[in-house]
Amino acid sequence: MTATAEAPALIGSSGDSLREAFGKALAALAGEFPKLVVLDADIAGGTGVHHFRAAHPDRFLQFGIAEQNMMAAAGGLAAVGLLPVVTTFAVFCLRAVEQARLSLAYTRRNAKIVASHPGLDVGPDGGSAQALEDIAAFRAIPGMTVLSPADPLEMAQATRAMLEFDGPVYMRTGRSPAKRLFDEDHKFEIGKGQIVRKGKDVTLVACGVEVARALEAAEHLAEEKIDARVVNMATIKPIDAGLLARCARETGAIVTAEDHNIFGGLGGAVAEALAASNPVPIEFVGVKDTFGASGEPEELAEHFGISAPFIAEAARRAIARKGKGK
Amino acid sequence: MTATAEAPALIGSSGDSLREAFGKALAALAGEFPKLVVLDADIAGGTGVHHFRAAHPDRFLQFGIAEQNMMAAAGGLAAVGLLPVVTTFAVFCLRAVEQARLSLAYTRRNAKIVASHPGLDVGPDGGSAQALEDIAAFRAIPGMTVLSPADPLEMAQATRAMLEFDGPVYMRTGRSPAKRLFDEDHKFEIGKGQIVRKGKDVTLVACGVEVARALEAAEHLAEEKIDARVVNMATIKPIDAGLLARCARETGAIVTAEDHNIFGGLGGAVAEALAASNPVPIEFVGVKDTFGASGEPEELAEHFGISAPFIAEAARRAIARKGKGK
Amino acid sequence: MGLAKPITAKDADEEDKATLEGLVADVTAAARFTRQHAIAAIYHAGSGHPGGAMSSADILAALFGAELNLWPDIVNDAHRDRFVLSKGHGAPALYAVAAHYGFCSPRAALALRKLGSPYQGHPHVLDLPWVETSTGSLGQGFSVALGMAMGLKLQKSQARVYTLLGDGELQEGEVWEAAMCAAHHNLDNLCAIIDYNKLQSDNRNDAIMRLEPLAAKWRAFDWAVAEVDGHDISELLRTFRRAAATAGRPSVIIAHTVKGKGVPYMENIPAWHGSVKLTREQAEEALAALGAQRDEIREFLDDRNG
Amino acid sequence: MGLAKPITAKDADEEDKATLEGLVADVTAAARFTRQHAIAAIYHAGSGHPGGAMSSADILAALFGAELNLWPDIVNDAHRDRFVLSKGHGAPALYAVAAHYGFCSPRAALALRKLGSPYQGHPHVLDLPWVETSTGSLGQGFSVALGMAMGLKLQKSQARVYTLLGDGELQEGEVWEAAMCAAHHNLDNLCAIIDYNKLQSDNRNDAIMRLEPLAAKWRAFDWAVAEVDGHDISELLRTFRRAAATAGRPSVIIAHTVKGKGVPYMENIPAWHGSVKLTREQAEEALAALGAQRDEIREFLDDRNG
Ligand SMILES: Cc1ncc(C[n+]2csc(CCOP(=O)(O)OP(=O)(O)O)c2C)c(N)n1
Ligand SMILES: Cc1ncc(C[n+]2csc(CCOP(=O)(O)OP(=O)(O)O)c2C)c(N)n1
Ligand SMILES: [Mg+2]
Ligand SMILES: [Mg+2]
Repeated sequence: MTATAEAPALIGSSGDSLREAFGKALAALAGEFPKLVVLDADIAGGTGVHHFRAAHPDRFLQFGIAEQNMMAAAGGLAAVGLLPVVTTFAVFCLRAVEQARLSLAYTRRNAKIVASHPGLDVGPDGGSAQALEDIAAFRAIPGMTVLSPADPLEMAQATRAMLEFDGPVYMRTGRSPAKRLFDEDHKFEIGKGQIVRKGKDVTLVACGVEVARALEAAEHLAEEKIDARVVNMATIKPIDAGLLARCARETGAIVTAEDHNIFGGLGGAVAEALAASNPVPIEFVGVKDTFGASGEPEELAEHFGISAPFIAEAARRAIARKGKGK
Repeated sequence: MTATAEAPALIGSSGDSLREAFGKALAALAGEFPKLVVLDADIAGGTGVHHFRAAHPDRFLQFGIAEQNMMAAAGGLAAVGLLPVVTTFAVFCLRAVEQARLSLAYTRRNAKIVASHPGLDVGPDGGSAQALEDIAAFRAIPGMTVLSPADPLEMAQATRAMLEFDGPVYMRTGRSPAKRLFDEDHKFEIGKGQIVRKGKDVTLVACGVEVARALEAAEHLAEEKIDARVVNMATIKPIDAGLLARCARETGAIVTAEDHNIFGGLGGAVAEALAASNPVPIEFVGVKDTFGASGEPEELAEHFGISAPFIAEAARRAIARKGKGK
Repeated sequence: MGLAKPITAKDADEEDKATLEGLVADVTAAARFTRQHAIAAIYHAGSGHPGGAMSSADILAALFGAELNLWPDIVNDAHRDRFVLSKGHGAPALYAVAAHYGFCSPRAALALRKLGSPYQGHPHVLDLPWVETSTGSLGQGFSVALGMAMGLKLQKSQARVYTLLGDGELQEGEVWEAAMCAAHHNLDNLCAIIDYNKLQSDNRNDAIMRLEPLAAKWRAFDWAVAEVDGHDISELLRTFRRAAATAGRPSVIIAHTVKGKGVPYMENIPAWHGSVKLTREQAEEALAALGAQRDEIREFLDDRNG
Repeated sequence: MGLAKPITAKDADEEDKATLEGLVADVTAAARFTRQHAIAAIYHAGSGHPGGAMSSADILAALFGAELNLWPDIVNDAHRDRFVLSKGHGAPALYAVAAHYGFCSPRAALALRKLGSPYQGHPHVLDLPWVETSTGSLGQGFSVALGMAMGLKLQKSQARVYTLLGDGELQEGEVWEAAMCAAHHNLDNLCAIIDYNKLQSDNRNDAIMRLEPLAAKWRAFDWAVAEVDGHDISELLRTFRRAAATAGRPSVIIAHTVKGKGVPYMENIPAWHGSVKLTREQAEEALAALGAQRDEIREFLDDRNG
């Protein structure tokens, strides 16, 4: 037998990636949401919506490699009563920011944007493909809800919640295999952060793939008798300001962790929320205003300083600054 | 004589608007920067670059109403050694975020983006035209410098500084007549904030058209014996973290003011910088995650809560929170 | 759905010639009102885009007066025809034609571009029930219209979607994305009209970014193409009907127009694109040229905002 | 500038037939190496886009081997010809052809997609001196190439700009913005080549978003159009020369190709677009089909990364 007979192996689309979890959840929810239609720009296999297409070809809308038109057309689909879910890579969502702004947000359409391949998690495709700006760009759009769930189970829940929610939503999935963090009694709710590990010395606030790394960092810190709380901030906008205020009061120091530029993303949202309530020292873990590069996600996390040891180190710095006004 | 003979009056392009100051400065600098070329997408009269075109038609490049191509083409012009300045309205820069990201920033091109018509300052064109997201979106792009000068004189200086600077820059101008704030010995420098009014009770950090309003607010506050410092933060990225830390230490409370969404813009940059050094209470003045509307800029500033009285009120709130951890 | 309009061009082929003539007269009057009202609104606003409002008035009047299955009491009907003003800066003409056909009060619609008024500088769907989507950023309205057409087909609606684009707008790549997509999906319920006034914001299309051969572009993107005189109402009406009868492909109507049409001092002058401030004298001269009587002019222009 | 290349297709018309035949043989060998090297690099990387690398190998070899005034010692010369791989996911083929022509070490260029290696998944200008701009987001490279052509003209350079686009890439509106702009500005120093392999990421163009009539589209956008067999080297070389001689208009060469060309099990199969992981067996079979000898195959595939 020759190699010919073998199908090529798709990379990274293991059953455990956030995008796969999203794609499968979407397909499963089609019956419950009869108005749901899914928009693709020629990367269904990449975003996970090939599962939806297989199940509901008639509700799968192909726009070709044309993200601007796809984004604005979603506004038209919503206008006539459908429930459109726009899917592409996070970096190509940046190509249609103004379309999302005007034709989805300004018009307050019930339309969803789901972006796979965010951040360094993209891996070998390299820096050009690794969106480190999308949370900032979409968070700044008035009325846009921004989500970044952390594990496959939560992703499935968030997919449902997003469809139940009335209004424009931007949700990040992820390319690489994602750790299972939560069990069946986990309950995702838009607008709510969750304490996924108790602790009193510092709070690690993370989203997406960084939640697993924050939990890992907390383990390291525990060995040093540092008791780190971990918050899964799966909704970045509206941010759970109440929970943040409580964590600031109770732990006195915060670390944010995200697979995104340190400017304008989760860290920015947390800093804004706390400055307006309980200013405490915050340390930001994220990509430090540089672009990414090719490599494996874990290597890149290490190289660009967003892996668990960096979160732990940031926690030590934040704790050291406590009560010093510095 | 009939009305026929009269030329139509262009609205808002008084000699005192930031866009006019920019356009005139650019034309004046053409001799000194022989590689300078100016890119337009059919709104030269709106952005102020008609002045440059009149003086240097051969270095004025028309791209038609096609902002994506214009933005990326600037990368090509820079690649062959020219110094391109891309001009359009701020809201249409949002249409080319990904082009600015890849073809200008990732490639580290010496190219400039100058955006007129930002924020509520746009006035009667209405909400669709009023960009409240641009600072956030461009600030998140790695390596992108972000400027928002405050008065015509500073705009002229910033135009020169931007051309002298090596690397991608995003600069906001403004549509409406702008107050003269500074005299000839004012000196703009990229990366430096400036204390434009002394004070010790609170620091009002503003950019663009909000600097005039912050100064006005400081006057109001002075009547109540509140001594407000005003910082003109004309460089939003890289933010002058040193000055912010000093102001936080010296005045203990901060108010940010910007003609932009409260999320991700100047307020976000200041909150991030201070959380990482001297956490103090910050109050944010900006558009509260809604879109704008048609109206005159001053009316809109009042309506959406970014006029001087709102800055003054925010200052009172910030002061009240001082030292209370709240 | 019970969508039945007293007399529309849709029936005109079967109706006698007199009916068609009556319809043309009716639409002509609507177009005249549209131009007058738009000028008055821009005068009161102190800014706005008159040139492209004048060039599109006949097209808008023909659409609202005879082609669209859309009238004030069915603006929420799922099966109404949709109209999207993709060249959103033409808002004053849209508001005016809507006022003429009873979608809103002509008097209210003079409060253009004022804070608190729903008549924003560019149409906003959340402000006015008969505005189908918000526009102002060129290119997007066309994509939104495409999405509507696609969605209506999916839902097996007979409703049609019409959208008006500027010629300068065709320089936006998004337009060609949408053009390719509409043809690929055989959206024969979508009809685009180009207000081909040969001018854009700053100058002639030819000087800014040439569009010709324009019909060839649309043909190569696989659309059914018609070229008409955009100021000839009966030709417009006939062409809309032909477009509606075209199966399997979207239709584009390239309507040759004159920017500033009807206001002699504006005609073909790029500077009247916008955002211009009209003096009282200019507004009066424009209204007079547009056939308004003395008292009508006063009625239009006398201060109504305080 | 002293840009003189030993033998190029540019001279071929004046040279005797034997020289041209020699050139074709040379380029054919380069294309073979390009395919082999790209396969090996994708094998080592564990991911990458083989289909579009195979389809474009002959075009790239013809450009680098005979058409471009660009060779390793002049990569910083202001008047060199520029090449932009707008379909940036074709990077492995670009790296391979560059390695063949001495721009970099063939061995180093096998370190595709590895952290610390300049051979990123998509070409990056800051990593490699002979990469003219960073690509990967479809449509942008074409605009950047246009900017280069415009800037070179402004500076009175004779240099030409070449860019290779995918067919699926033509669905991006930015491509049509750039097409309109290049024609408007009469950029006859710009030559676009379409790797018309009829497939894109997910399926055939026809199934995703049909492009036909493709030549008519480019003609309507006022480009000089040629259609060629993208695997016929001498036809490619002749067509490049004709394009270079076209005055007043940019040229587009629609090169009909086969996605996966040369690797039988990949040919015309969408799933081999990317990002695929090649097994050792698949890589060996591909290399053998591409004419590599046993020892060459081992040389290419044996582990070199630790
Ligand atoms: C995306 C975008 N870019 C720029 C503008 C600014 N603008 C408003 S109108 C206009 C000219 C439009 O010309 P055309 O489409 O021919 O309209 P018309 O002549 O019918 O008024 C421009 C450039 C815009 N509204 N949208
Ligand atoms: C703007 C943008 N959208 C989507 C993608 C994802 N993508 C990478 S390759 C590809 C298919 C490209 O097809 P084609 O241009 O025909 O390339 P080829 O067949 O030559 O490989 C897609 C959709 C991208 N790189 N850029
Ligand atoms: Mg026009
Ligand atoms: Mg292809």
